[in-house]
Amino acid sequence: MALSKYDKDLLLDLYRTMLTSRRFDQELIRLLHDGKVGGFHHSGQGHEAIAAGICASLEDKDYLFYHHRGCNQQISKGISLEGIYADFLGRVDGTTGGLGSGIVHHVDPDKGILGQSGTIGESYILAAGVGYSIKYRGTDQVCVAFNGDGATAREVFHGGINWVGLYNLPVIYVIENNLLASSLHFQNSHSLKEGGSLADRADSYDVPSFVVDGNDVLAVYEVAKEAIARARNPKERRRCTLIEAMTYRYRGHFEGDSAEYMDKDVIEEWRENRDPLDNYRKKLLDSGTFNEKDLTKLEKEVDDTIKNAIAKAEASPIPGRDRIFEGLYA
Amino acid sequence: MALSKYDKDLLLDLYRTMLTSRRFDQELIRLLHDGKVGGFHHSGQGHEAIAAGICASLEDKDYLFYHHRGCNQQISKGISLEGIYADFLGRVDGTTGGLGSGIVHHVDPDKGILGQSGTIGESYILAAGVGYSIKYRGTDQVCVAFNGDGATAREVFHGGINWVGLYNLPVIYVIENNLLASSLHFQNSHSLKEGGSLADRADSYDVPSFVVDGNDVLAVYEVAKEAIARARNPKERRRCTLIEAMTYRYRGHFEGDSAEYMDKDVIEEWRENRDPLDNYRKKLLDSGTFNEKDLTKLEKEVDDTIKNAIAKAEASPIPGRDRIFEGLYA
Amino acid sequence: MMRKITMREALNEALFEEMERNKNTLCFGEDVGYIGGIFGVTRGLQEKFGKERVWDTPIAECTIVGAALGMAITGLVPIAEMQFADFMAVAFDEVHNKLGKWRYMHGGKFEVPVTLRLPIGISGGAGPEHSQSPQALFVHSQGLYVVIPSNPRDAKGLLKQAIRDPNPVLFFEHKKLYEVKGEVEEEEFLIPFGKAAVKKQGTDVTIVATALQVTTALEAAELLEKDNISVEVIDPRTLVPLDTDTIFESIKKTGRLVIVHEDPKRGGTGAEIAALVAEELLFDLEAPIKRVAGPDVPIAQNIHLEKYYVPSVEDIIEAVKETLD
Amino acid sequence: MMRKITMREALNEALFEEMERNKNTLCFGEDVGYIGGIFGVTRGLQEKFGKERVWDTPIAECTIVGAALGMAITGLVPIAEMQFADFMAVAFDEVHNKLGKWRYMHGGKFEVPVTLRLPIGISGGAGPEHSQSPQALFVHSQGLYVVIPSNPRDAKGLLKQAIRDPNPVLFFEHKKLYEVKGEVEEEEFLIPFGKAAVKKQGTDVTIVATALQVTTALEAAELLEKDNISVEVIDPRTLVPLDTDTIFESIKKTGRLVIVHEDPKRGGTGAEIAALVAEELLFDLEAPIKRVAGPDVPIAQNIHLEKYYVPSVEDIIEAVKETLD
Ligand SMILES: Cc1ncc(C[n+]2csc(CCOP(=O)(O)OP(=O)(O)O)c2C)c(N)n1
Ligand SMILES: Cc1ncc(C[n+]2csc(CCOP(=O)(O)OP(=O)(O)O)c2C)c(N)n1
Ligand SMILES: [Mg+2]
Ligand SMILES: [Mg+2]
Repeated sequence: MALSKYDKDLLLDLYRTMLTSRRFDQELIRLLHDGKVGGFHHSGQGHEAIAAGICASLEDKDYLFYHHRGCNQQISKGISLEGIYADFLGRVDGTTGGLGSGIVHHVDPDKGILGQSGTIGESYILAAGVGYSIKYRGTDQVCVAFNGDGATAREVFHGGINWVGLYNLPVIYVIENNLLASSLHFQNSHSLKEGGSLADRADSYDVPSFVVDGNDVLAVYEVAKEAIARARNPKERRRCTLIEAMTYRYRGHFEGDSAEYMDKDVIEEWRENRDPLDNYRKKLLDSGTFNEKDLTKLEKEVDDTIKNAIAKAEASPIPGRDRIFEGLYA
Repeated sequence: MALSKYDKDLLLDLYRTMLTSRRFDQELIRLLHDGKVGGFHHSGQGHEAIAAGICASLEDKDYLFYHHRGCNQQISKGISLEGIYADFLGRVDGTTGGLGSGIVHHVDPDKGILGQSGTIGESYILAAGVGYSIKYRGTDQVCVAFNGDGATAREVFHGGINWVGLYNLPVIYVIENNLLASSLHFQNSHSLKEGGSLADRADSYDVPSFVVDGNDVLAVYEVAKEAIARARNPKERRRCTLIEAMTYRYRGHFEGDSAEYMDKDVIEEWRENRDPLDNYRKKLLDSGTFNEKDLTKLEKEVDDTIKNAIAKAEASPIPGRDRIFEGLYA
Repeated sequence: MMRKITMREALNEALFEEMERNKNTLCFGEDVGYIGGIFGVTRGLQEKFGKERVWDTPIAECTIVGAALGMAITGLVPIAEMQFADFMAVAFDEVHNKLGKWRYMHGGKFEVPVTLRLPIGISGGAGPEHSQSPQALFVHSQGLYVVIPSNPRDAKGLLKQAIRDPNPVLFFEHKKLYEVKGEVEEEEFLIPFGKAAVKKQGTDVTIVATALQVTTALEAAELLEKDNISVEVIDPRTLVPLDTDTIFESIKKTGRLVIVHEDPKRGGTGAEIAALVAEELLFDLEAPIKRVAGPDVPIAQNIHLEKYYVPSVEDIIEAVKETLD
Repeated sequence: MMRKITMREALNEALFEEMERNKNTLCFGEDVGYIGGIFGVTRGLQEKFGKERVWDTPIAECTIVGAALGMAITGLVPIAEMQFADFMAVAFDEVHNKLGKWRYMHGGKFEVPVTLRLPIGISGGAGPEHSQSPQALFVHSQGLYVVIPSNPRDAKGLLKQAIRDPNPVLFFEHKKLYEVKGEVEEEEFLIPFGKAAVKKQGTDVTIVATALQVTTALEAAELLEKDNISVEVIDPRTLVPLDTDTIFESIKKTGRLVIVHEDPKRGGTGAEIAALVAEELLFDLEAPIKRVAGPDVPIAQNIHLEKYYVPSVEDIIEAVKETLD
C-alpha cells in the first residue's frame, strides 16, 4: 500500500515506537557496561518493527505477554520507560516495585501487560486462559502472546494452540523468528518441510496464519490489523491467528554472550540492508510524507524522553531486605 | 488387494492374533467379575485389528510402547498370556514379578515390549529416545508407540514428533482413534479443520501419515508394512510415520464405567456391522481361502491357549510384603 | 440431629454455592463437565451452570493449569480438577513456578484466585501413577496454600474458603474419603486456613495426621485408650499455612509426637513438621519423634500389596507405644 | 604439589573420560553441543566425539528427559543437561514418575543409566526461575539418586560414578562453584554415593552443608575457631543415599546440629535431615537443631537483593552460637 494512504500520525507513531525501542535498548546496554545494571538482558535490536507493527492496533485494554527479548513489545504497548529502567537498575520505582528485572517480569496491568514466565513459551498456554476469559466475559479485548522461534519447540505450544483453536479464542500468537534460539539455528530446532515455516504448524488446528517480513513495520501492521479485527469480532469463524515474523538479532543471545556461533557478515548484511528503522526512515523521506526536519525533531524528542526516564529511574532508591518478604500472598 | 495374493499363514495369523486378543479380554473381564482381579482394566474390544495389523510386520527385536488400552498390542507383539494374566491376578509369575498391573506396566524386554507410562501420551517422547538409540546403534530395528486420540492432545505430542522428524528416526506413532477419550468426544478435544484428522498434525513436521480403517486388519497391515519397511532403511528420506487408525470401543472407558455418555445404538452399529473379527472371518470364508472347519479348529486352539494361560497364572502365588522393596535400584 | 452427607456431596455443595455466588467462577478439567468428574464431585454443575462455565478439557494438564492462571489474572475465578493429583507432576512448572510466583515476581500486581482440586491416595489398585499423595512437594513451593481435609465438613468449609481466597490453593482430596459420611450443617460456613482441628484431646502423646490418616489415627487412639494411653489427635487441615501454635501447644502438654501420613516418608509432609519441632520445642520432647508414613518405593498396582503402603492402626499403635517406652 | 583445576574443568574431564570409555555414552541438551553449554561444562566434546554423540536439542525439556529414558532402556548411556535446574519443573513428570519409577514399576526388568546435569543456585541476577536449588523435591522422589558436589574433586569423582551407575542420577552443580579451583589428581578415580566427607573435624557443633554452602560453613568454622568454638563440617555429597552414619556419629560427639542450605527452608533439604535426627538421636542432642536456609519467598532478580537469599557466614556463626547458649 502506498504510504500516502496511511494516516500521518500513525506513520510517525510507528517510527517513534521503533526508535524509542532502539534507543531504550542502546542506553540500557550503556548502563549495563557502566556496571549500573546487573543480571541478564536480551537485546531486541533488529526486532523493533514487529512489536511496533502489532501493537499499533492494540489498545490499553488489550492484553500482552512479552517474551524474554521483549522490551520492544512492552514499549510498543506503552509501558513506562522510567519503570522498566528502574527495574533494570533494581530500584523501588520499577514496575515490580523493587524486585528488579533482567530476564523478565516487568509488568503493567493498566496497559494490559501481564508479565512473562522465566520458562519461555509458557505464554502459549497462559494466553489460552486469557482468551477464554475474554470470550467468557464477552468483551472485545484481544490477547497477544509473543514468543521466539526456539520457544515454539516447547511442548506447551501444542497445548496452547489446540485450546485457542478449539474454543476459538481472541488470541494472537506472534513468533519473532530471528533464526536463532541461543546458539541453535532454527533449522536444527524444528522438523519442517523443505521451505516450510513455523506458521505451517497452525494449519492442522484450523488457525489462520501468516509469515511476514518482521523488518517491515507496515507489512507487520497490515497483517496484525486484520488479525486483531478478526479477534475482536465474536462472530468471526476464526478469531485466533498465528503470525510468524522473520527477523534477525544484531547482538548475542544476551549481553555478555560472545556469540561466536553467529556469522559477522550475516549480522552486517541485516544491519546494513535490512534495518527496520533505517529502511522505514528512508521510505518516509523518499515518499515525501515527512522531511528530514520532521524526523530529526522526533528523534530529539525520543532522546529526551529516554534521558528523562533514566534520570528519574536513577533517582529512585534501592530497596532493603524487607522488600523480599512483601507481596507473596494477596 | 485380493485375499489370494496373501500368504495363507499370514492370513490365519492375523485372525489368530485378533481372536486371542478378544478372547483374552473376555476372559479377563470374567475374572474381574468373579472378583479375582482388582484394579483397573481398559478393554480393547473392538480395536483388535489395529495391533494385529501393525505387529504382523514387526519382529521380536523391534520395540513397542503400548497404551492403557493396550493388551491387544502386547498380545500382538507376543507377550506371554500367562504373564499378563498373572499380572492382573497379582501373582509373582506376572511380567512385573508380582507388582501387578491394571492401568499399565506389563513388560517383556525380550519381545521388545518396553512398558507404558501411567501419564498417558508419554510414549510420544520416550519413543523419540528409542528411535535415536536405534539410529545411533545403527540397527534395523523399529519402534512403534501406540496412543489414543485423547492422549494426542497432550503437550508432549509436539515435543516427540518434532524430535522424531528432526532426527529422522525409525519411529512409528500409531493413534488408535476410538472417537472418545474417557467421556470426551474426539471433536471436543482437538481443534481440526472441517473433516480434518489427527494425522494432519504430522504434515507440518514433514512426517508421512495415514488415516486407515482400524477395523480392517488388512488395510492396517498394508499401511504398516510400508511404514515399517521405510523405518528400517537408513537411506529413506523419511523413516518416521504417523498412523491414525479409526475405530470404536465396545465397552466403557474402564470396566466399571457405566458409560452413559455413549450411545448404545452407535455401539450396536459398530458391533453388528463393523466388528473387525466378524468381518475378517467372513472375508476368509467368502474368498474360499479357508473353510469353516479350519477356523473352528483355530478357535478351539485359541480357547485352549487362553484356558491354559489362566490356569497357570492362577497357580502362581501372591507375593508378600517384601516384594515392594525389591527392584527399586539396579 | 444434624444431617450427614458424604465428602463428595459436601464438595459438590461447596462448588454449587460458590458458582452461584460469583458468576466469574468456572469449573473445568478432564471429564468434569458432562459426567461430573470421574469421582463425581462436579456432578450436576454443567447442567446447572452451562457449558461455558463447566466443561471438559482436552487431556493437557500443563494447559489446564496455565490457562487457569491466565483466567485468574484477568478477572475470573477458575477451579480446575486434575483427574489424579499425580498429574500435578505434568503441570509442575505451571503450579510451582507460575501459580505460586506470578503475583510475587510481578511486583504483587495480580491476584491469583485459582483452586486446583486434587484427588490423592491409594485406592483400588490404581498403581504407581494414580495413587500418589504429592502434597509434600508443594509444601516446599512458595506462594501456594496447601489444603487437605479429612472429613465432609472440613472439606466443604475449606473448599469454599479456597475458592474465595485471592491466592492459588492446592486442594488435596483423598479418594477413600469421598464416600465417607459426616455431619455438615445446612447453613453456610467457611473454614479459615491455618487453623488445625484437635480431633481428640489427650495428654500422653500427640498425633499429627492428615486426610485419611486422621481416621486411622482416631481408631488407634480409641484402642490405646483401653491401654490407658491418652492420645491427642491433631489434623492441621492446611499444611501451608501450618498451625504450629496448636501443634506446639499439644506437644508441650504431651512431650511426645507421632506424625502419620500416607505420602512416602523421605522428604514427606512429616519431615517439615518434625524439623520445626526439633528446632522450636526440643526440650519439651520426652521421646524421639516418630513418623508413620508410606515406604520410599513406588506404589505397586497389585491390590494385594496396597495395604503395605498405608499406615495402619497397628503401625500407629506401635509407634505411640514406642514413644512411651 | 597436586594440580588445581576449576570445577568446570573437573566436570569436563569427567565427561571426556567417560565418553571415551564407553561409546554408547551420549551428551545432549540446550546449547551443549556447538558452544559447549552456556556454563561451558561440555566444551570441546562435540569437536571430539561428533554431532551424533554430542548435540544441541530443541528447547523441549520434557522431550529431553523422556528421550533420555528411551535411550537408557535400549542400551545407551545418556547424559542430558537441563540448562538451569529450575527447568526440572518442566520435566517433572519425566523425572519423578518416569526416570525414578520405570525400572521398579516394570518389575525391575530395565536399567536406567541416565545422568541429568543440573546447574543450581543464585548467581548474578537470574531471578525466580533461573536461580533455584530444587533438589529437595527429588529427595521425596523414589528410585533416583541425588548428588550435589561442593568442590572440583568431588564433582569429578561423583560425575564419573553417576555416569557409570545403572540408575538415574540427578547431578546438581552450583553455578557459583564452576569457577572455583581445587586439587584434583591426574589419575582416574571414582567417588561412591552415600559417603559423606568430613570437611573439618570439630567437637562442639556439627554443621551439615551442601554445595556452595560447604565453603560458607568452612569459613564460619574458621572464624568460630577464634572464639574457641570447635565445629565439625560435614558435606553429605549425596542426599540420596544419605550417609546417616557419618552425620549421626558426629552428632553423638557434638550434641549440636546446624544444617545449612540455599534452598528454601520449608520442606527443604534440611527438613529430612532434621527429622531423621529427631527420630534417631533425640537424646544425643544438647540443643535445638538449627536450619540456616533460603527464605520461603521466590528469588528476586534485583541483584542488590540476592544476598538476602543466601546463607551468610554471619548467619551460620549466629546459628552455631545459639546452639551453645
Ligand atoms: C523452558 C525453558 N527452557 C530454556 C530456557 C533458556 N532459554 C532462555 S531464552 C532461550 C533461547 C530462546 O530462543 P527463542 O525462543 O528463539 O528466542 P530468542 O532468544 O531468539 O529471541 C533459552 C534456551 C528457558 N528460559 N526456559
Ligand atoms: C497425563 C494423564 N492425564 C490423564 C490421564 C487419565 N486418563 C487415562 S486414559 C484417559 C482417556 C484417554 O483417552 P484416549 O487417549 O483417547 O485413549 P482411549 O481410552 O480412548 O483408548 C484419561 C483422561 C492419564 N492417565 N494421564
Ligand atoms: Mg529466536
Ligand atoms: Mg480414545
